[in-house]
Amino acid sequence: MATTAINQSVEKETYLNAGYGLKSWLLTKDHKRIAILYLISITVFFAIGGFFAMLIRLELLTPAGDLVEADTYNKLFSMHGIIMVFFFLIPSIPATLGNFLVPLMVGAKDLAFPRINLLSWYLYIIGGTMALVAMFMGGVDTGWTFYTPLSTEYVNTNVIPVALGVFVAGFSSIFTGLNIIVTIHRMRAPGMTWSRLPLFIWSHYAASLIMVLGTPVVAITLVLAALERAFHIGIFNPQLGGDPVLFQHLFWFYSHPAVYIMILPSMAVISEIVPCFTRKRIFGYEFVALSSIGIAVLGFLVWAHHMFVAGISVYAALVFSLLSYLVAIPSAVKVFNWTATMFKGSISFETPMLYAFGFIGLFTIGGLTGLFLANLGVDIHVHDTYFVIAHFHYIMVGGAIMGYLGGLHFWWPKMTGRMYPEAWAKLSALLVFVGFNLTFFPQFVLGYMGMPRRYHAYAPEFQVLNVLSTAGASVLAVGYLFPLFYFLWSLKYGQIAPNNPYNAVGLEWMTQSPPPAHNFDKTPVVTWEAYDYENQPQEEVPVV
Amino acid sequence: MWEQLPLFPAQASKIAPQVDILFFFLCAVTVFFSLLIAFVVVFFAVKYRKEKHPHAEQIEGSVPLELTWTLIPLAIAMVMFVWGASIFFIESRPPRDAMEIYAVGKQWMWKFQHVEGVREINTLHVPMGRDVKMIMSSQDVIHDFFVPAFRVKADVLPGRYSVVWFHPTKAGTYHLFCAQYCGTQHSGMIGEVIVMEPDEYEAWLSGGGAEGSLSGTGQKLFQQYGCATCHRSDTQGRGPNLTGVFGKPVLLDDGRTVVADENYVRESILNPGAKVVSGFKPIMPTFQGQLSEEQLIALVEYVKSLAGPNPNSAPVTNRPVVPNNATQQ
Amino acid sequence: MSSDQAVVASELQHHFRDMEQQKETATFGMWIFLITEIMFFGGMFCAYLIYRLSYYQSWVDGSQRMDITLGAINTAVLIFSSLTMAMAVHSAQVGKRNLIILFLILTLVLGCVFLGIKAVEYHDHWENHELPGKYFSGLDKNGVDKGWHDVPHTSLYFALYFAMTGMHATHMIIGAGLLIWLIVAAYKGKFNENYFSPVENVGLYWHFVDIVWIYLFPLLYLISHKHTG
Amino acid sequence: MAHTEETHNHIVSPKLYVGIFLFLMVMTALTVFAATINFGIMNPVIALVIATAKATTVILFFMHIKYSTRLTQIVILSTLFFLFLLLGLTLTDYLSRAWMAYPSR
Ligand code: HEA
Ligand code: HEA
Ligand code: HEC
Ligand code: CUA
Ligand SMILES: [Cu+2]
Repeated sequence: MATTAINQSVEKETYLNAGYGLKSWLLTKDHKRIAILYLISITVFFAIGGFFAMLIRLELLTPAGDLVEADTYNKLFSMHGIIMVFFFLIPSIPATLGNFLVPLMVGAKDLAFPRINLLSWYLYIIGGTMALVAMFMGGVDTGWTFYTPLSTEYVNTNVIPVALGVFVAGFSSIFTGLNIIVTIHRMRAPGMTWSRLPLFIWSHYAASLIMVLGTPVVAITLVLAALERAFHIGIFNPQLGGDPVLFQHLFWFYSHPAVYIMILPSMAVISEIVPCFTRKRIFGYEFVALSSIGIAVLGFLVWAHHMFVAGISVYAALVFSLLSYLVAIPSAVKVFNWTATMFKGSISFETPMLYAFGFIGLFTIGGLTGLFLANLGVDIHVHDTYFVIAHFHYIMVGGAIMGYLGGLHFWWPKMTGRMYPEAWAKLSALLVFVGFNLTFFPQFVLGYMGMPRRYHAYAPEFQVLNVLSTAGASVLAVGYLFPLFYFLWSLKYGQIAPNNPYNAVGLEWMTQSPPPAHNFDKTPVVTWEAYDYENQPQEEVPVV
Repeated sequence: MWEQLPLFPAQASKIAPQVDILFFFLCAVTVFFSLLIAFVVVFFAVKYRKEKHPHAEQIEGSVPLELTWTLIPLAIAMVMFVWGASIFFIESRPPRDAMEIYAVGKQWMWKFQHVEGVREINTLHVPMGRDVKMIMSSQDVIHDFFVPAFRVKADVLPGRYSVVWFHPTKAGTYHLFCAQYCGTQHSGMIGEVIVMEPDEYEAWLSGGGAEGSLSGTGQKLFQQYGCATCHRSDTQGRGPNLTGVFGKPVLLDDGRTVVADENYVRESILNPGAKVVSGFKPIMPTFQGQLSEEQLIALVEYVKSLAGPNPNSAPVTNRPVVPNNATQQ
Repeated sequence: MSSDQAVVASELQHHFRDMEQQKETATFGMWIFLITEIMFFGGMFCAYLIYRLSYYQSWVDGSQRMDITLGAINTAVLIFSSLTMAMAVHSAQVGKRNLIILFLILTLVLGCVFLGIKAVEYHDHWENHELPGKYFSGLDKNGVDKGWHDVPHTSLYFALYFAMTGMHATHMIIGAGLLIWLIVAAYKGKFNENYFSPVENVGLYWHFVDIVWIYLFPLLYLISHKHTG
Repeated sequence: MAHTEETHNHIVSPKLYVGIFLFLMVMTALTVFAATINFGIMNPVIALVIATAKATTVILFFMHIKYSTRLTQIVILSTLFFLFLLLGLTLTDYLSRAWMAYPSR
């Protein structure tokens, strides 16, 4: 790898030095700068959400509810869930890496609607600020699911501002999805056919479909709930004739597909990292590509598996259970294809690849435990216990965040022009993996034993496992703090990154690091297939 | 072994071992696939590491392989589904002769009402070896009746009855949890289920300070609230004679037919205009807001008792019939 | 392609190859946005469907309080405004600036007429306590009992009536704002036969709002009006 | 069929627009008229068929879908598919709740 920038002029023009001052950032229409804005704001939200998580874990160290009041605890997990889902994980990859890379990967100068892209960041900030202000002015204690009639008639916390914050952030998500879809359809470089698109693009396309089709439904649902709370219009209140279960249907119509908004972009990252560090074309390109679309479409058919004990009909439960099993199949296809890609590869173990290994393993466990929950017989027992908590943290923390971190490391040189310190990165990847398993594996056991979730105090026999979990969370927190520090450090002291440090293929690697404001000096013309590692020179490709 | 090492919940109902076997099967599949993938990944990672294998061989993919790893998981998944569904079917259909106990959830306590008249709070006594059916409703928000040792759980909703049933097989004291988040003291909405030998249970019932049977209480309310002025035990009343109504189909004035289950009786009292019996005028006043959940239960039980000696042929389903008869429209 | 570029280079944003691509992209983006709008209203249509099937009697009672005449007039007004909107786009396509402005103003006026009539209807329901949830009452403004069968669920009908028509009216108001913006832009001569995407896209939006009403009208006013028994 | 990008700027004649407008007005009158007659179970069906006819015309002509790309057409159809998923699958719950009124054991 090149270690100096001697061959590049010091004055090299990049999107980073295309303008200076706060205004040049806050009013930018450059997708790369907006990605950086998102990256910073998302990190802030992750830290706040993680802070709440640590308080949750500390409270659960002892069976008695002694650290914080019951109300405080309820606010902690509600705000943890709301922040992590709506303000961290949903925008995490699509709005940072996706924003940065989609135009580069398809060979465009920008996303289709740069102004809407900036608007989406502002909406995110407005929604996030609303939620945060509401949280610090008394918080909200409905759980991230806002179930009625609790949220509309019974709690006396800031439900309306938080719901509206989520509503506004929802539009930010809609606009991101819209932009990505339109860009993929309309802005591809000459020669970039659908079958030549990187799988990153396919997965983002699928996730964007969900954002565009699902988010509006949760938006209107939250509006109705807010109206109900403000004016008691009775749509979901049984005392006024409404049906609280209808709220759950409408909520999960979005929120189940939303879990695929969170995982598909992560799968997108893995599908780039694995071929690069095995030096191989991905195994079964078409199958991986189509499985993304399959997940997105089938994902809309299974929402009521969150409601098996909520009072839905027996027949509906059967239908939704069956469909939930079907949605697992495309995920299986992906896992097997990534594994098969390694066959006869030439494998190296840089940090992104370590995260990819972590993703594959933990996503598999998380996904397979999803099958327990999709199972009617077992879900009756484990519904709303820590088994569910463990399931989704395996996917969302073990899977999605591993993918996010892997992607950040992988494209960090491209985004900032600096290398991260490899040794530190490997150490923190290890810490995250160990800490993660220690935190969440005991929760599977707790769940099957019957410890209900959202419990401020619990029965004494659950303590040992809870202590393990809290210990793990501390390790995990350290593991997450490392990247924060060494990424910041690398901005100043990291090695200057070459244009293509990993000898990866893909248009984003063919422009300089960091890319110039217009991405490519000349519109690229694509004449090769995706993941063409066979014809990839082992040395750095010349700058376009 | 499980007693010393609290890593597994007690098995105290007929369904529990069945759920556990299914659970172990799922665990086996999970362990198998996780290890398979972990093993293959590690194996490739070692065997094809860059130092050993500097030049990757390009392989496009293979349709037979793709089919294999689509169809095998699909087949396994279908086994899981059918197995789970069969257990769910048992769990969803309470046996006809199950004994009935009413439960009311409210923020943040459980109130139980035995048909014989005994009332309990946060503690539930049940006999071993009998089918027990809980008929539950909530006074405020959604709660959830969860007994891990029985492997059963059901949401308790405001505005309607939901049902869960179990068959205790082992005497002892077990946790009762509220599993649906319901506000501040959600984690305090816990209690105990005490499973007793049948004769002990009988002794407990008779010593339990019952103020007359539940249907007896209901009969008093029926007089007190003036129901009896319209509903008489002959055909002269302004309202239908309620004898023998429960559990039977009722013809409504818009031509639909509904079965008179607990939810129907409840709705008839609280919102009489929603389903008007054929041949009658919608003159019955609503009792919404005048009756507590407990009083409602008593009235429902009384109407049930009018249906004859075996009111337990109750046609309530696990997933209750909401005020909804779209199918009949 | 490149001839366009010379004519209207100022309207071509830097990241597009040519006007053709820019226009295609804008229209496609608008359609994707309309998808989200369909799903947005879809949530309420779902609630409507479920409750209508569950509480049919209340839907009969509720819809009999609707003024079909006003509803029909409003439908006509909105369809007419769709025509004028389509004509505005047509005028843009053929580059007739004055006609664009004329038709846009007509559309705006018709939109306001619609909102006005809607306000009259709202006022009437308000006076008669035909309101959602706890504001609902079975008595009309003279205190006469309307003989409703199932009061709690009839209030549900009005909850959905106000939610759906209210959300529709909100979209109309946004649409009116967009029209004003277009009128100003057209007045400044921003649009010509090569560049009229904004007119076209606001047009799409306006027609979409019209389509929502095309469904709301029968669902809320008509289909339960004659009790089917 | 005209589905290529060149024909995107298809200009519809004002005459056609007026024709469409008249058709829509007639349909409106028809549906109001139909509402005065009791067709029983067919009431909603008739009203919705008419509404769909109107909506389709608006989409095809006022919104130029007849002249736009195949892609846009697919987008609209698939959205309707997802809308029906929302309505249909929610219905499976509510419609089948009454089915198991009698336990079989
Ligand atoms: C990114 C997030 C994410 C993802 C991707 C998933 C994926 C899946 N989830 Fe999960 N889930 C959540 C996040 C997620 N979930 C959250 C947040 C909740 C709780 C919400 C709340 O209540 O607060 C939840 C809750 C939840 C429930 C409700 C539990 C309850 O409340 O009782 C169910 C029930 O069916 C479920 C099922 C599934 C299934 C079947 C998948 C599948 O997509 C998984 C598919 C993957 C695999 C199967 C692994 C790979 C396959 C193989 C290695 C091959 C072997 C395969 C076979 C033999 C079939 N999930
Ligand atoms: C993306 C989603 C996401 C993520 C990442 C996490 C991360 C974590 N979660 Fe959470 N969790 C949810 C989504 C998520 N969770 C949801 C949806 C719920 C359900 C809520 C509900 O019931 O309504 C939930 C609930 C939940 C519970 C159950 C609470 C209950 O039911 O009573 C618990 C308990 O252990 C828990 C723990 C943790 C822990 C230890 C982490 C750890 O992984 C967190 C580790 C991270 C950190 C410690 C931050 C590190 C710090 C930095 C990177 C920067 C620091 C910066 C500065 C100091 C400036 N979570
Ligand atoms: C003013 C007279 C009146 C009073 C008081 C009255 N009812 Fe009724 N009730 C009726 C009429 C009339 C009907 C049949 C029409 C209908 O379904 O609304 C009826 C129907 C019922 C039904 C359904 C019967 C069936 O055959 O399906 C039940 C159950 C019932 N009432 C219970 C009660 C109870 C319990 C009370 C007291 C708390 C009560 N009623 C008080 C007049 C009355
Ligand atoms: Cu009651 Cu939780
Ligand atoms: Cu789900």
